[in-house]
Amino acid sequence: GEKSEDVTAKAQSLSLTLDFYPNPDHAGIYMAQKLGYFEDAGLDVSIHTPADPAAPIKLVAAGQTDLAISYEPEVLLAKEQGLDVLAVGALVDRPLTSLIWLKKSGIKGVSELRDKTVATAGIPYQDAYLKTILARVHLSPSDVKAVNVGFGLLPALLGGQAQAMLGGFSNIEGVDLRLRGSNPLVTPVDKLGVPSYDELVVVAQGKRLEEEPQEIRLFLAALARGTAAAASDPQATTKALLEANPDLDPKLTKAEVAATLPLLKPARGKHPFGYMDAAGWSKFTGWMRDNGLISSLPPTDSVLSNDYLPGEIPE
Amino acid sequence: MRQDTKMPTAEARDFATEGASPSGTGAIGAAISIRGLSHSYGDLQTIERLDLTVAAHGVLGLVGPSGCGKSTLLELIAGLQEPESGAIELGDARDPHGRLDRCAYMPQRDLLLPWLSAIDNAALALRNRGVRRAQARREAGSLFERFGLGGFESASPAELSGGMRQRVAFLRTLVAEKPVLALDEPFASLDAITRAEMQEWLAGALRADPRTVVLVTHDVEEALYLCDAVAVLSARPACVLEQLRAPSPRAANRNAAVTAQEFVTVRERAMRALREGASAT
Amino acid sequence: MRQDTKMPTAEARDFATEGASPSGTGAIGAAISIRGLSHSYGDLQTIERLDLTVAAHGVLGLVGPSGCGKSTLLELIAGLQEPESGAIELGDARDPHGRLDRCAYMPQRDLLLPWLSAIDNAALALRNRGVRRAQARREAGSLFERFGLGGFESASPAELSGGMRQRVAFLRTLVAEKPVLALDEPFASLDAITRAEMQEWLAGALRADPRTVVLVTHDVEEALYLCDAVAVLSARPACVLEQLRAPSPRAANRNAAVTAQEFVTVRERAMRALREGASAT
Amino acid sequence: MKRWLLPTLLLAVLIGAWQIAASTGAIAEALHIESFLVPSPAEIAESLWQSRSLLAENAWVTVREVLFGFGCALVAGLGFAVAMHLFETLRLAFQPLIVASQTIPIFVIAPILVVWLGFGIGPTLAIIALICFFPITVNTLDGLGSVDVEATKMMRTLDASRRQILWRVEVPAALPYAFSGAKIAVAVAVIGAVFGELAASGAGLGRLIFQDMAQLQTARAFAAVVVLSAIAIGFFGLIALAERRVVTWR
Amino acid sequence: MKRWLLPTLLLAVLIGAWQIAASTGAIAEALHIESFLVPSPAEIAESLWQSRSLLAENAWVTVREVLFGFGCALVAGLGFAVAMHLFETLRLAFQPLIVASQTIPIFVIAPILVVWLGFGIGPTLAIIALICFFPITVNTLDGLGSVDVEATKMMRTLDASRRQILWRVEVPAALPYAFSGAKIAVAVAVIGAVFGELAASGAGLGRLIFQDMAQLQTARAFAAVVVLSAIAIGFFGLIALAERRVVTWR
Ligand SMILES: Nc1ncnc2c1ncn2[C@@H]1O[C@H](COP(=O)(O)OP(=O)(O)OP(=O)(O)O)[C@@H](O)[C@H]1O
Ligand SMILES: Nc1ncnc2c1ncn2[C@@H]1O[C@H](COP(=O)(O)OP(=O)(O)OP(=O)(O)O)[C@@H](O)[C@H]1O
Ligand SMILES: [Mg+2]
Ligand SMILES: [Mg+2]
Repeated sequence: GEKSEDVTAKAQSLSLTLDFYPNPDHAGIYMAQKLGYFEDAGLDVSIHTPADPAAPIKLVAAGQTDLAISYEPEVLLAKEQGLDVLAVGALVDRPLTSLIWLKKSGIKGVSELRDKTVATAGIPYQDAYLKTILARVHLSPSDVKAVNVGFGLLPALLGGQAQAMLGGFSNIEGVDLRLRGSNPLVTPVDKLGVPSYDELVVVAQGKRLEEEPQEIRLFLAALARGTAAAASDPQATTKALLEANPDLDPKLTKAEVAATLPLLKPARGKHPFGYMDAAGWSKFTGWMRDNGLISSLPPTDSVLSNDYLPGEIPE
Repeated sequence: MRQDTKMPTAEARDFATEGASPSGTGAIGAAISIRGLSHSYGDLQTIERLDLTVAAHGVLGLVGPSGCGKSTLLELIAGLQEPESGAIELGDARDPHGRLDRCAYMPQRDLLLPWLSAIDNAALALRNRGVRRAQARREAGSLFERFGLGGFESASPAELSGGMRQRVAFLRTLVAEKPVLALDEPFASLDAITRAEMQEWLAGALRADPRTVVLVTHDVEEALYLCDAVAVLSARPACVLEQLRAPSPRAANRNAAVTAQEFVTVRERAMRALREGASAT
Repeated sequence: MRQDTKMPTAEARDFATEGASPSGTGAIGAAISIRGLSHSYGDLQTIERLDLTVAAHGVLGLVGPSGCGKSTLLELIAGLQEPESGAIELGDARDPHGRLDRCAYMPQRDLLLPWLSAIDNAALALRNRGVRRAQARREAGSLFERFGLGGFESASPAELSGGMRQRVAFLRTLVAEKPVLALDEPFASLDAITRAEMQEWLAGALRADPRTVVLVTHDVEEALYLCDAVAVLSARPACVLEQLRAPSPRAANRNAAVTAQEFVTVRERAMRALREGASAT
Repeated sequence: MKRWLLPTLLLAVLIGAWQIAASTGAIAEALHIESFLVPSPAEIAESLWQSRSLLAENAWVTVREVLFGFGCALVAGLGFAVAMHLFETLRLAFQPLIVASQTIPIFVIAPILVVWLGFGIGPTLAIIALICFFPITVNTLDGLGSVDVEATKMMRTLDASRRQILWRVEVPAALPYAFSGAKIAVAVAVIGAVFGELAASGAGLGRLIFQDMAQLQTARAFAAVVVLSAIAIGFFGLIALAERRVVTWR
Repeated sequence: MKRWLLPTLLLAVLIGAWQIAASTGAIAEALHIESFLVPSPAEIAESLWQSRSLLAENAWVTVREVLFGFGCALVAGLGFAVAMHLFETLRLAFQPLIVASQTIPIFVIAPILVVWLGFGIGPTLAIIALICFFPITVNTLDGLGSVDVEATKMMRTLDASRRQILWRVEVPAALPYAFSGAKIAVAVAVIGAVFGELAASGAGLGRLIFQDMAQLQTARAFAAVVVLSAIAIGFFGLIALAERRVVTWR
């Protein structure tokens, strides 16, 4: 309400690089943009999309983008490589990556994956998920046929070349399959023995945080408002997403939004939006190390900080 | 090469041999008959209502001013171009395909293929006829020594002198073994001695194995020595100004023949006709 | 073209004009001196201890068997190749660069550039010297009519007959305006009449504006008419068999000159020398 | 016009066969033609029509990128080829580097390009230019070397400087090669645009195709590919036309 | 050997400059050379040495893919070019299709290829072949058309059949063009391998580069790129060598 000429003139520009092409995971962002919450906070946010999900965090570290959406494993890998980045808030504070198979495949449980073909995106830490999942039912990775299909997870599953896929999100690919009438069975990896982690986090450059923490705070507060607004109005959320990205499929987006909005709420209800659980991160870090993905255990305060989150959800 | 005019029997036989050529059978001794031939490149009229006949086994010389359309006429005879109007017959062939079949054409530019050695260039026609490479090389190579090309069998065209290239191109045309030969200034790049030797060789070969020949040359003496008759063409558009009978075609003793009084007289007449044709434009 | 032998004054002046050519100044009338020249392509010895001199403004003819090394010798003189041993001097220039500067070379193959029109091909040397295109075309084009190329200024080389191409190449060499001309069979593709006219034109041009010329030809008559002296070369490796003085170089009346008894005698001597050179191999 | 009849017929037959295969259960199954994988021509056509404004908008973005990127590559490629032709040392030094430049996957350089050139059209242009540069350079360099040495000799006797030999003999001789290179380049340019857009741009056909594929909106992805192909064929045809007008001597 | 001195020197200077830039704070900052973005030559060299067996293993996979894919493309490209040269109708019909084939992004066809060819090396080979096919075909087709009509006429008077004119005149004349096309193809083949491996293969340098980039192990990714470039340069050099041995007439 206090938008004035003065404020607009001083609007601080802030660039945000998404993890992937725009989808309902970014509902809070697009709602905040649509409803002018960023403007209210004196921010002029520009949204960019990369192709390679590994790129955004590098751009943050290089100071090329102010903020990026990335993944918890990615943040830990970045730390391992000495990148000056910090997770400042969780966009989705639980795993979305899921093991998916179709009902018609007749697979009842993970143990029946023996000798079946599992499609993966070829990302090393996701391959480790599979290893952990299989280990729980006493299978080794060589007992299944894991194939990297890169961009082609869904076609591989739908076409029957693979009996299961690991790498899709429950709220995106899972919904897509359901809408196609394929009866998918979707299990997020944390239900299959992988320690829980925050799927999508907002990442900022450490140096930047020390110098100008205020904008980040303002951004996260506006994002929290946006997310709350999204949660309360799925229809408006779908509309906002489609307006900003006319190439999204309306029917699919609507369904995905419905599936996503509950996931945007903090999993641990007592905490505010964006809160990251240090203990959970610590456990996941241990799992990463045990699987040879990283070699050292960084202290959690060097990888995440809840200090920039708004204390409570502002109205 | 020697100045003696005896036909080297081996080569003469070679030349006379009828190969397995499909075109070599039946059409031997095709006569050429050209009636009312006209031709033009776009707006440029090159040939206008030209009539010419060559008897089977006859040798006709064509002389005329540069640019009058001699090469074009040969291409027409050889079936590489089609006339605007008029008819060309080679034996019983009227269509370009039949003419191509009967006529071996030696173009003015040698057009040796740079990726083939001299001998492979010479052997092209044999190879096209399906003769195996070794055999083709042997056949084409048999005349290399005689043509002063000995030792250059495997040279690339770029390594040959202008006159040597021309002789290879001449050889290439000969080994095609066609009943009709259309030769476009075959000896233009040769010095007087080599040229006389080549003329004598050709005369001998034609005596041993007559062909129908159309020979374009700018050397009236050459035309009158080698040909039965010489047609003097006008400047463009070409038509026949005068047709002269040669006094002693392909005489065994070239030197004697070309210095004979009769020969000199005809030569003078031809030159006069040429001069008149040139100044008429 | 007409048979009258008067020099067309406009063209003669044109030819005589010394352009703005840097090479045109100072080196005019360069004499050629070749001493102990040897050359070979790999194992193939082409020239062996050859000595030749041409006075400034002298015209030397070179005749010799095909493949003996005449074109190679011209390339050596023009500075396009370097001798194995021996020395070549053009005026005060010994190095290839200086020779290139002083000598205009007409190669045996016409080598017209297919992407340029006839007139642009002829004007190449002017364009290279920095003359603007319109001006260069005008200068080069002034001789087109005279050379029987009128109307073909903008034709592409592929649209020219063999003799026309050769005349364009000749023109291209002339407009380079160099003190030394090295001409490799410049009129080989021309019919007798056109050739005689071109010879007369060249004779007239040289009378009006003397140059040092080395002329390779296979036509002894041409050599004896155009040149002060004619060197008869042996078969490969080339050396000078005999050098003959021409009786009446570049006589105004060509017809009379070439039929004079003295001329015929020298011609016979040259032919004999040639024949001996050829049979020596 | 008869020469166009048969090709058009062939295309029609191909599309028809595809449509029949897609709509005939058994064949579709055997060939795995399922609309999420290979949409039928009818579906593509429908998508093409329905999304026409979206496609047109994005196509315009891509066309501009291709034009600029290709233009830069043309200038740089021809320049480099000439420089390498004139200086052997340059060629020896840079040829391997130029080959190497072709082998860097886009996902390796994309972040670097974004850092250096920012978001937006910059990185896409760089990627297109990089891709186009190579065929133009290789072909032009080979074309410049294809000249008859005799022609060069002739020019030298006519007082031609190195530069004049280049312009009057070598460049014309290289033109057919350069045109072939340009035709290759302009066709691969659109693929460069696709990947460039993935890396750093918010619009364009490449972006659209990628999003549609990720959402398995295959019909629209194929429709976008059809537009992309049409753009490439158009540019290819334009260059072929230019070639015929410039290289008149054969 | 002096001709190799300067190029080597240049390369050394380039690498040296890069190393200095990377290790000098101010320059590195200005150029954004940070080791997670652009590793220094020293880091790359170290990674190259440490991961030598891993790199060698994956390189061998990629080399084999490139060899096979390029081989298929060569055969198909030459064949198609000849066919299109001989039959105008074929050319009119297929040329646009061939241009179009270049414009299909890999992520569109990869799933289809996987369905048709299964997992493993098949899709990668198909992608490499598709990429290589184009430059070879375009160049060879243009080369076949570059023949002097006079030479063709000459052959016709020597009773040459269409086939013989093709083999004895047109094919030799097209060879320099085909070689240029092959050089372009073999360099882009490695990029085809990279993307092919991403789509459907468990090994190879492309796979390695992608994984290393995903894990932010940039130094090793660059080391793999160096190996990839070396492979491309090697193949390029081999073809250039073959060209010099085959096209002896100029
Ligand atoms: N392909 C062509 N296109 C257009 N015009 C041509 C073509 N070939 C030749 N001409 C023209 O046709 C005329 C006759 O050419 P042609 O080659 O037949 O002459 P020619 O009598 O052989 O001359 P020369 O004795 O000089 O070889 C010339 O004026 C030439 O310019
Ligand atoms: N580039 C070359 N490489 C190797 N050998 C060559 C080369 N050019 C010419 N020769 C050889 O050198 C010899 C002399 O050639 P040149 O062209 O000088 O002869 P020429 O006297 O001009 O003959 P012609 O009168 O036939 O033109 C020939 O035997 C030829 O085969
Ligand atoms: Mg002619
Ligand atoms: Mg010569």
